[in-house]
Amino acid sequence: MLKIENVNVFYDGLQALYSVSLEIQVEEFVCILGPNGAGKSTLLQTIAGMLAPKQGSIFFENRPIHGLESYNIASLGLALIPEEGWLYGQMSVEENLLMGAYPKSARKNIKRQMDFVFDLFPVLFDRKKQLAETLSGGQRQMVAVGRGLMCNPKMLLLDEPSLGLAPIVIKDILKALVRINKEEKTTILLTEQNIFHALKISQRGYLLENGKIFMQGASKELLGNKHIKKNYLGV
Amino acid sequence: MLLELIIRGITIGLVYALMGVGLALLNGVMRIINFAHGEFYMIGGYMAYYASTMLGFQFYFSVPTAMIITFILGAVVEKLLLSPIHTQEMEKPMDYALIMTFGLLLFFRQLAIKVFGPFRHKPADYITSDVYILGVKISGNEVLAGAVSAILVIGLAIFIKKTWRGRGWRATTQSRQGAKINGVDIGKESWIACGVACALAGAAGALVAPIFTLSPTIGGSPLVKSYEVMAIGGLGSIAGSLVAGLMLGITETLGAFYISSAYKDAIGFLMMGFFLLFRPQGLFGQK
Amino acid sequence: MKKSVLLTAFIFILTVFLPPIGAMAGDTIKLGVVTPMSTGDFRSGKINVQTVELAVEQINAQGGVLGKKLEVVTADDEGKPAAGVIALKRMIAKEKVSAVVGLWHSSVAVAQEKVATQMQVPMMLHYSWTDDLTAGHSDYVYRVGPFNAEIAQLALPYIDKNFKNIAILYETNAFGSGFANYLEKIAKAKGLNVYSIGYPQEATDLKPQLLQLKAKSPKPELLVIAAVYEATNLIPKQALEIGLAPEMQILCSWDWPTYPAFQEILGDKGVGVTYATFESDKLKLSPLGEKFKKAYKAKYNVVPPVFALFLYDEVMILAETMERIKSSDPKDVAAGLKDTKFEGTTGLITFERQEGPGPIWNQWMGHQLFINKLTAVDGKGYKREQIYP
Amino acid sequence: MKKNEIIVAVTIIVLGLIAPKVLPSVWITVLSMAFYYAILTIGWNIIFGYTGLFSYGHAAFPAIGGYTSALLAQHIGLSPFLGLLAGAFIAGLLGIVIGLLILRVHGFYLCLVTWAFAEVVNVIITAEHQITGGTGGLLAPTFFSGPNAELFGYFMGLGLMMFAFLISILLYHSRWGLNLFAVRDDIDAAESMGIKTRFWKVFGFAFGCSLAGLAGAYFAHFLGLIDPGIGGLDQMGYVCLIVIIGGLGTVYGPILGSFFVVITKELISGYASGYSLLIFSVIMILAVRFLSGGFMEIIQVISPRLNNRYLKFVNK
Repeated sequence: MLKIENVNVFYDGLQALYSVSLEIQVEEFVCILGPNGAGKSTLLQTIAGMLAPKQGSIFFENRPIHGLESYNIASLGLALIPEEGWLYGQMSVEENLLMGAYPKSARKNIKRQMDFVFDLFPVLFDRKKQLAETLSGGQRQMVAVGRGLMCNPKMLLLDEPSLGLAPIVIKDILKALVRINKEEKTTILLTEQNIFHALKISQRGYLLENGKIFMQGASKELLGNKHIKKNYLGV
Repeated sequence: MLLELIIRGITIGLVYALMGVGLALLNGVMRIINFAHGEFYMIGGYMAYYASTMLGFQFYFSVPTAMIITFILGAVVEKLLLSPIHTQEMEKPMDYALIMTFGLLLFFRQLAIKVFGPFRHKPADYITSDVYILGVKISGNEVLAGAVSAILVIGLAIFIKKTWRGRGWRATTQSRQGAKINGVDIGKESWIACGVACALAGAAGALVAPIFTLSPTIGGSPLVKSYEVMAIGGLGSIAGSLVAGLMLGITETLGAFYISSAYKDAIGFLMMGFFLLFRPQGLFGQK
Repeated sequence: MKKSVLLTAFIFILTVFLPPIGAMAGDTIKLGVVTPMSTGDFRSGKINVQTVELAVEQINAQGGVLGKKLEVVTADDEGKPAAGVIALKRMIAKEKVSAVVGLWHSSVAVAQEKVATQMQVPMMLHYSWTDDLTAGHSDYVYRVGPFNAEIAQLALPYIDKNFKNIAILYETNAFGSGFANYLEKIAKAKGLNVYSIGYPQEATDLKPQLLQLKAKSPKPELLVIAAVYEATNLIPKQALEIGLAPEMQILCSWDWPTYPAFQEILGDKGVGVTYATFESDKLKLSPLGEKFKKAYKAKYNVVPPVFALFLYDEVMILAETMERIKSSDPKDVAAGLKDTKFEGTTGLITFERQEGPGPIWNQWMGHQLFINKLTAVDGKGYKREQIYP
Repeated sequence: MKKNEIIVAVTIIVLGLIAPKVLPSVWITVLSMAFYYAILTIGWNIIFGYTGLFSYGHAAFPAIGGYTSALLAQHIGLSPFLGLLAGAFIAGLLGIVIGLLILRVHGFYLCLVTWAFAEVVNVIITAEHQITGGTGGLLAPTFFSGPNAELFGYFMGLGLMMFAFLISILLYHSRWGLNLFAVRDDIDAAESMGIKTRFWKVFGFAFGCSLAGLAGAYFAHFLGLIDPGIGGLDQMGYVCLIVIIGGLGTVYGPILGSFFVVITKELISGYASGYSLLIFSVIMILAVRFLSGGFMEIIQVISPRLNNRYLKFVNK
């Protein structure tokens, strides 16, 4: 579904990714692990067209998408849910969700997608007229995820959805991700610092360190890996 | 007298608001300051003048003609001169836009002197009869200008609120990156928004042309007023611009009458300075 | 290092030492016209340039002056004092003119007067009214046109006869303030009730001031407008719009209602406006004046306003003076002008000098003031009628 | 101070001294105007180029300086030479007040506040016409009198420009200058390094303003007149144009730009009078669109090799 080959990315003149390659199959749930500053956000933003790779190529459904503008990529069905949310603070929850269906191809299924989002996060239904900036951190994250779902994406790119949230909210959101993957058949690429949770719900994982892919494998294997245990799980 | 002053303040305030919303829109979508905004007002006025004298159009044709021409001009200016702000990584986009649009201001003004000639012109009155509002005699032109301005401002507000494109513009204002990943083509929306903003300025110029008459340098005052409206109403807020325009129009008319006519223009500036320093989000704007 | 210095020096020399263009000395006598051409009252500036060009054309057709051709050089003072000073300095230094005419705005001319006196080049004023211009008693300043105090005196009997409460709306510059202050003083001495309001000359929205007048009680019956800049045509228009006129009569301080722009902006509402002028259908022009009027009409297809007559006189006086003293040196010309006795377009022109403080110094005093009224409009222009004297 | 800068300063002084002997007299006025613009834009360069504050009200400060000096001369008979100091002082004082006010605003809020200030100054000058002479302007005594008054005024301007130039160079290389650059480039980093950013912002702003006040006082006493046109928006346009063409934030920029603009204006006035502002606005648009580096970039476009030498010469 998504194939990345030898991508080099520079950020503010500094190299952030060193010939990163990875491949994700249809309906997979893959996570990218790594410490702060490893280049996880950079990788996702590069896929979504927010940053341009200096070298290398990115294919989505066998179609080269490197060099495309982000608005083109969005209409292909590849939705990024960014770390900071990038919500529209002065717009209501409902309008924020509607913006997720902005690409012309997505405008047909608004009703169905909206119902699905409210089913996934019932709390948003109660607050749909409220301005986004008045929501709590967890609710904002839900709006961000919901907005990403509104265009009925083929693939979701999630950038640290659990960052700074209370454990109980994290659980809700991760549960929702599993449901999206299972029920909607949406491929998911997730980056996480919270490695234990991420490996629990995903099928495969990549470990990114200092802008390079350090290791990869099935989630269960990685969970048992010595390097990961020692450096990230603190065991 | 007070009633007359307030009614006059409202009519002029609506035109101020029309100038201000264009700027608010531009600032919202493109994140730039446009110093040439008043020049589109001037060009709009001249276009209406030529449409009415050379083609014999009535106002309901000549004003839209002016709007279409200023729309095209604004879009072209955005495409040729302002788009590098989005397409190239620019270190100081604001400074670039300030100096660029200032150059445009000088350019349009000087060009207008050469093309339109320096003499004052006036299109034929749009409405020749006078109108009595609560016993106050107001010329038909002024009533028309106020009413059409109000319609355009409210129309823009509805457009921004209800349509996909308008929602996309608002989204761009509030989070550029969010809008990008949601599929808003900011490059394209920028020139459309710039064109619309310029068309609104052009409409204002066309509407007041028979009232204030035309000369190549008339762009200065509405430019100033539109910035005052935008600063008072809050950057990027349409409702704020409407209220601020009315507020400015009424305060100015009253201040000029009761305090000092020589300091009329200072009133708006002092209001703007006060808001910028002590309430930078304006009346309704976000921080 | 050496090369770097050379580079800097090169750039500097390249820009600084290029010869100025257009400063070629020729076998002509130069006459400078410094007048507003781009901003300020450029409408009148254009008429000034046209008038001087026509006069010089006529002089050259009859063999020029002292066997040489006269040449007109123009400069734009932008209606701004500082720009006017620079323009005049440049003109005198660069073109070596024998005299300067065409000066227009009083506030600009006041500053220019200092320059002309210092650089010892005669300047002649054809329609700059402020008293200060000749009150400095400079030997280089001559005025064929009238001055504020004179005009106010001449107009007062008309105002006194017909009105009790008058309003003066004036530009706060040398011309406007000077005229308004003097008129206010002498009108109050006659027992008239005077409201006067000043406004900055660039203003184009005069409704605040007019609304203030509207609220006055007793209501003013006459509005005197002392203006030269943009607001000239706008004040009558706006006075009509807020319902102040036509109940209140409008008296424009000089001839601008005869300009085409006045008609474009006011249309048939301009009927009834009055203006003070030195020209009237009943005024008998001299043969020279008739000749000029005809030639101007033929060349530019409009009737010249009265100040064009005065300006035409000035050029003729300069040519006559140069012939009389057999010199075109500016200093000699300035001295020679003193003895002028010239049968001009509207009368015999001589320059009077009154010792002691006052504006009468190198000043022609033979003006006759009329008040005209616009009575009807046809396709081409207004019909006018002399209502005073 | 670098060796090259001394060489340039000496070159300008020498050329400035011989120019009146070689050039037709009309150039005295023209070059004096270039001196005025150079002092004015050196001030703006310190505010915007060094400190990074986009002041859109810079043209108000020569008006303040000029009117201060002219009014003092008129009422208490202050000599024009002391008037220069008074003008610079009052403009600097107002610069401090405005500098303190604008500490709370950034970006184009800053631009709008300073613009509003400039317009209010203009309104006051035109409204209080009994004191200031309104739009008709105010006559001021010239520095010198007699037939050579203008020539001496020219040398005065040359001296003042060199003074402003040297100050801007000294500031550029000093610890103070580094503080200003730190405020411009990264205010948070500067703050964390212990630089009192609030102080340096106000300092940079007021410093530039007082230079503008000096320029205004020079203008008033050179021409013998000051009018509100000096504080107009088109003057602000010239300030921007000069610094953009000369190169922003460089020590040579304002001087190069001033000479280029004023001299070009004079040269084209011969056969294209009335078009100069139109031509300049086109230059300005093109320069901003294509040449953000001003003169240096033009040189680079013409010849990359020359550019290296020029850069070497200018910077090191």
